Amino acid sequence: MTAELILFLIVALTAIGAAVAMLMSRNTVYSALFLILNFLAVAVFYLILGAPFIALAQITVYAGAIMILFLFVIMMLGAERLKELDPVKWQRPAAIAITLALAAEGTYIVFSKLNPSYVVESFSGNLADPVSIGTLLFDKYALPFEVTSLILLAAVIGAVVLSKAEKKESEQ
Amino acid sequence: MNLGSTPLIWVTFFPLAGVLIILFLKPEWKKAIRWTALITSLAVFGLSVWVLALFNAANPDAQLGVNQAWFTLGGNQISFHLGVDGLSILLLLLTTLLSPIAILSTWKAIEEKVKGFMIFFLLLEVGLVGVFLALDMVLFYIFWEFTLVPMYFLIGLWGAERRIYATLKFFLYTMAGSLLMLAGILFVGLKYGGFDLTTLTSTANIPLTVQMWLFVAFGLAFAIKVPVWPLHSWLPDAHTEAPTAGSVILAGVLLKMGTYGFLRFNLPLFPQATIQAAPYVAALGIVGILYAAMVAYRQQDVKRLVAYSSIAHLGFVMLGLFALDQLSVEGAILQMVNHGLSTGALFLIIGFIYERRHTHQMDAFGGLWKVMPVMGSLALVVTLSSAGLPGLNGFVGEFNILVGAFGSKALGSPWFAGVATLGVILAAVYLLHMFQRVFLGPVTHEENLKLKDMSLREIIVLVPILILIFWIGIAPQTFLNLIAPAVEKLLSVVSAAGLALV
Amino acid sequence: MNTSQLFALAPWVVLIPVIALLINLIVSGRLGEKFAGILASSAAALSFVVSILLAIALGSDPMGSTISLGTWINIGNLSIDWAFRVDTLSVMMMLVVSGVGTLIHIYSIAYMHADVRLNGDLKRYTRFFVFMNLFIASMMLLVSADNFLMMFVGWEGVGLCSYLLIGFWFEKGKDGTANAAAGKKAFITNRIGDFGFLVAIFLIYWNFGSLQFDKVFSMAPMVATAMPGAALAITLFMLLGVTGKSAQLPLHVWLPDAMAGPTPVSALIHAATMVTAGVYLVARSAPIFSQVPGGQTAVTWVGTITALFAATIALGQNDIKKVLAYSTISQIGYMVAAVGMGAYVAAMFHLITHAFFKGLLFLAAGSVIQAVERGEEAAHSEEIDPQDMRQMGGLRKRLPLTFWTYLIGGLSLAAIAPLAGFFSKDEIVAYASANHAAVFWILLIAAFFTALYVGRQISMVFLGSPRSKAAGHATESSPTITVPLVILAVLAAFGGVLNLPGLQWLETWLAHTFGTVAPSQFVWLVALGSLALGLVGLAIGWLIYGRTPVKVGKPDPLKKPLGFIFTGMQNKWFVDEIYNFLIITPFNALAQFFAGPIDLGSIDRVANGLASGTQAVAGGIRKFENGFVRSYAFWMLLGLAAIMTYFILR
Amino acid sequence: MSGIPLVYYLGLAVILFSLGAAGVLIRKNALVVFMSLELMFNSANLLFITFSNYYKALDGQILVIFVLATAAAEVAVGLALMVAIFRSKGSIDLDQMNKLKG
Repeated sequence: MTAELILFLIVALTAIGAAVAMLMSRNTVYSALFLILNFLAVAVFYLILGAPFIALAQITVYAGAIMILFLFVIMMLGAERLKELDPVKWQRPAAIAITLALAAEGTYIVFSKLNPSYVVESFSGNLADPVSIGTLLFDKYALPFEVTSLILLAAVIGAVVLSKAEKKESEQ
Repeated sequence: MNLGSTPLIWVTFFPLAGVLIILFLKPEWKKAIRWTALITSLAVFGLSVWVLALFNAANPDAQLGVNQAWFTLGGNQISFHLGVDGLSILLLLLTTLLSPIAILSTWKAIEEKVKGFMIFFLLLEVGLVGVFLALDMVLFYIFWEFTLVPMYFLIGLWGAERRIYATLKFFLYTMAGSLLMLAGILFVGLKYGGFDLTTLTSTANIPLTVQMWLFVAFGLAFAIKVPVWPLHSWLPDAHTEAPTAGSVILAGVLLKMGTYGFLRFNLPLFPQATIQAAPYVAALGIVGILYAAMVAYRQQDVKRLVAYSSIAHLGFVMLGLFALDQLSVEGAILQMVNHGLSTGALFLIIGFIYERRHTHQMDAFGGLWKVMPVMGSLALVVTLSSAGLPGLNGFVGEFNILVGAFGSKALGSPWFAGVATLGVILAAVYLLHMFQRVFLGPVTHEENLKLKDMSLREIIVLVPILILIFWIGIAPQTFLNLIAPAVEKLLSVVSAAGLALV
Repeated sequence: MNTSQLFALAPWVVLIPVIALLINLIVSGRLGEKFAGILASSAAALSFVVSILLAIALGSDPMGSTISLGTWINIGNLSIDWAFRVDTLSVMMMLVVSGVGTLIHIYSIAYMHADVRLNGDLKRYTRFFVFMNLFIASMMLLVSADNFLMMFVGWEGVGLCSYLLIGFWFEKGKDGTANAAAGKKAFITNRIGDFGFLVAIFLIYWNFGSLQFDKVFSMAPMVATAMPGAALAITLFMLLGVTGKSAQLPLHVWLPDAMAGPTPVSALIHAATMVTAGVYLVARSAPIFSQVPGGQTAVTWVGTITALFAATIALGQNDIKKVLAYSTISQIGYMVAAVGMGAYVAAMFHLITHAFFKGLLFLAAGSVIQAVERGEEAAHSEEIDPQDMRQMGGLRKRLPLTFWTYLIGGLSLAAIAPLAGFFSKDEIVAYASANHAAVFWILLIAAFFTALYVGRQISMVFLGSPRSKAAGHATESSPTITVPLVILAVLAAFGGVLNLPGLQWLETWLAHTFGTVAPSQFVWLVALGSLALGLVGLAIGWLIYGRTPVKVGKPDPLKKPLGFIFTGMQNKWFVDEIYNFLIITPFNALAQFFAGPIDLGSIDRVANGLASGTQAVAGGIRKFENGFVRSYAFWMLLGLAAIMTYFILR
Repeated sequence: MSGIPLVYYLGLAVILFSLGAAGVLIRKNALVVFMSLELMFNSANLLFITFSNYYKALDGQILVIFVLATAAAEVAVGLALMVAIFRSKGSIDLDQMNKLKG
């Protein structure tokens, strides 16, 4: 077993463990924190896979900005503990069954159909320096980029409108 | 494209100009909205008269064509193809004539949501005109379905108490039929060389069994629209619940889409199947004539009575079309127009009475001729025209249908026409019954004593129809000349196919 | 003017009344009653003048002419013109229609003046004359048509006028609806006849290839030999038309009810002109009928039986107009029988004299009715039925002029020499005696009944003493009413001259249309016999009804000796009831069955059933749409899992 | 370095995705469901990066940037909705948001 593989397993188990813990914890704040842990673990993978820019983006945007937003909302709404009673009785067992099945099928497909001898290099140098990413983004992907910016704009306006409309109603 | 040379585009889409103007008017400006709609529809009528002036009656083919490639489907060109020929010119004129009349009739009747009403009405006119002018099957289908939407709202928003039920029934019935037609259109178009009707009629050579299936697919869509017995049960409800203007257009024009469809698709495209099916379709028509007449006789609601009378009248049209005789087919086309005029006028009169009394029940009337002499007299003329009195329009159509069907080779027996002629007696029975219950006898209700006679606007609404009622009755040749060459050509196609069959 | 110019006037016989009625419609009584009445009457009179001019032209050119105004319908082989036929037959009919019509128009000016006041709607005065002019126009169209379809226009047109005029007082009558119902009954019964005519027209078109008279008639012998079945069918369907329009068995039921119309209407439409259209149709189609013996026999027997049948009913009636109505049916039966036997001239002769004397009788009856109404008003008596003969009596002294004219009309009807009716009826009976023994005897019996009911009516109305206050106070009518009576009385008295045995003017006149027919004979034995029979009938009528006046509530004196036969006569042999039972009730039930269980119960339910079926299925599927987002997600993932399973198992 | 077999990464992504899906299906708390969605995004991103490395192509990384941006947008709107719903209903229980059912 190489050190590389050990590193992989440690990080992978961290990611999975964090995900499971996020699922299980009753407290929403804990869930959020576990998710951050998961994101960090995944960011490590990005580094391993030679995508330092994305890894840092992941940490700043996801683990940083987005999750902070989550925590804000959680604080704002009060970390609510909901009764975990399903209105549709078979929902929980059926859900567990279907996810297990999905996971099983997914891994089965992955391991049976793909040649295990394909490998990905770790720390393969500067595949993705910010310059080349930027060049590609503003050249080949200029149009999707603009579209995404529009989506973001719409989201901003949407968020503003959603919270503002509520105010108006309460004022009346 | 030189717009001056494309009158058909103008006549089809001009109502949209009115829609555009009305969109920018405030809903409270009812007067402006009404006038805009009226002037638009009058302009469309003027444009259709322009079409008539350019129309060459001696030419049996589609004229004034507009043919613009649109998109392809499975390698087959679908085009924006409009044209007018002898089969459609009268229906075009009928549509554009009845639209301003119907709009003028709503002056007092529609007070709520006038803006929406007028927009839907003008959109409806676009659809109707398009149906009669389209020469591409896909384009036809688009216009055909397009008429459903405004009509759905006209009944559903401005109708009487059970309007939702009626409008849904109307929508679903017609939709069910037209889906079959869509399947048929795609099948014909993809398998037998394109969607253009003018080229299809000359090139399509469809085997008999396939023809039969396609005949049924198209026929069901049209039969529901006509409606042919026993697919009629949406009609009385739709008529009863629709607002007056809606009933006028529904009876006057929408039903003709069905008979026109038979004429435009089933006869020329599936001639052999037509010949085989003719006796059965004609028999259904005759059942419709007699059955609807008897049912009409037992109605308590005037509008329902007239609705059933429509079924009977269109039974005559179906008989005429499928007798496949020059006389009967021309009579049938003329009868489509006649029915539009007479029944349209009947609905207008019923609407005028409804505005005064707010009921359609015949029990609530009686003796109205004494109170409203002018309305009584006009109603009498219209009733008699519907009953087929010689000298008025209904007779010319009915006579030609019956005399043609009597000796028709396609039907092969005079019994068809003989039995159908009984419908003439029954028409008198239910129409006079109606006239008596509404206009004759003593005035039995206090509130009827104070009813006002027709206003000038109401008379203006009816006068064009009355003029045509007499005109067609006394000098129908003006109109018959327009349709004769096209019918001759159509029947030669059918009879040629009939020869191949033997 | 030369003859062809005169012939070209023919369309004006129709156009003049149409123009007049349009003027009356437009000014719609704003110019007062006088204007409307005089305008309408002068239109009828002008039509009469044009007819006379046409007759004069025919005098010099008896072959006549055809004047076409233009095409009506022209499709394929079918070509129909608005064409007017001027020949001796049509002009004779024009003369009768417009002549009698003019007199009745004049009479109506005064009669309707009183009528609209009595019925309380002055505005309807103009409407009456509009309808009357429309009638004249339609009737003229009928008789002047040059093809069957145009004739059919007039044929239905007169039916329409009849409908409108019967229901003229549409809010009156029993329950307020009786008059309107009577009009509807007339129109629908007529339509049944029209159905026959229409089918006959179809048959003619497909067997002769044309509807134009000359073409059809020239081919008649050929078609009759080639296709006897079709020819027979044509005649029988025409006969159906005749029975409808001319109120023959079995479609006679509408005419008695038609008496609900104002009396001038009864006189003009339901006695003198419209109802004889059927006779005219057969006479006009003589070239076809003469080729089809079967059809002729049918026509003859329908006429003969109707003549007797209606005469018996007339005897049992108490309503002065109903008696005349059944008498009309009976007399038209004579004419129909005559045309059936081929005695066209005799039929036309009787048609003319009948127009005179029956028009006269109706007008005089109208005069009586209004006189009684005036008496009722003057005596302030209780409401009585002014048409009930049991309430009359003794009017001879109070209404001398009416009485004498009525007497002349009555005697002419009873065929008493030397009045017009005697000659015309004798010609029919004489022809029957030579050709159809059975028909002859039945017509003779009918003639006896005719005399009997005439005697009964005159006795009940005019003889004896008044049986009600109203009758006692009745007063004679104004000259506008009596002058037409006198003119018609003169015609009814001396109309026989037209075809007086030995002179035979009418016969030579009509020979140009009918060709040479067997000359009518004057058989002394038959003439004297039927005259004697008529006198005996009158005498018996007077003996029974003149001496013992019938009063309301007391049974008729004939009731005792005749028993149930008289009950049958009184109740019109229950024909209406039988029709009600056999046709109308089943029709209503069937219609109700269609409207209820079939249409709403089955057809509509099938459609709605499809809809609710769809709804039920949708309701099942709807369970999946439980509103819980996570359930939806579950189904999505299940789909994903299914797709992956498919890829694994593939 | 010899590298790690591709299938390991893919298997990890599948497991993370399944866990996210399970979260969506099981949890009622709308916020946690949201987070589970993010987890699923994450697993997809991991795949992008893996293949980007495997094929030595930068496009995968670009796509991750787009996903990041879109996710940010989604979170912004989603959380705003959450707040709005909480204001009107007083709860973020997904099972109470069932008013739109047919």
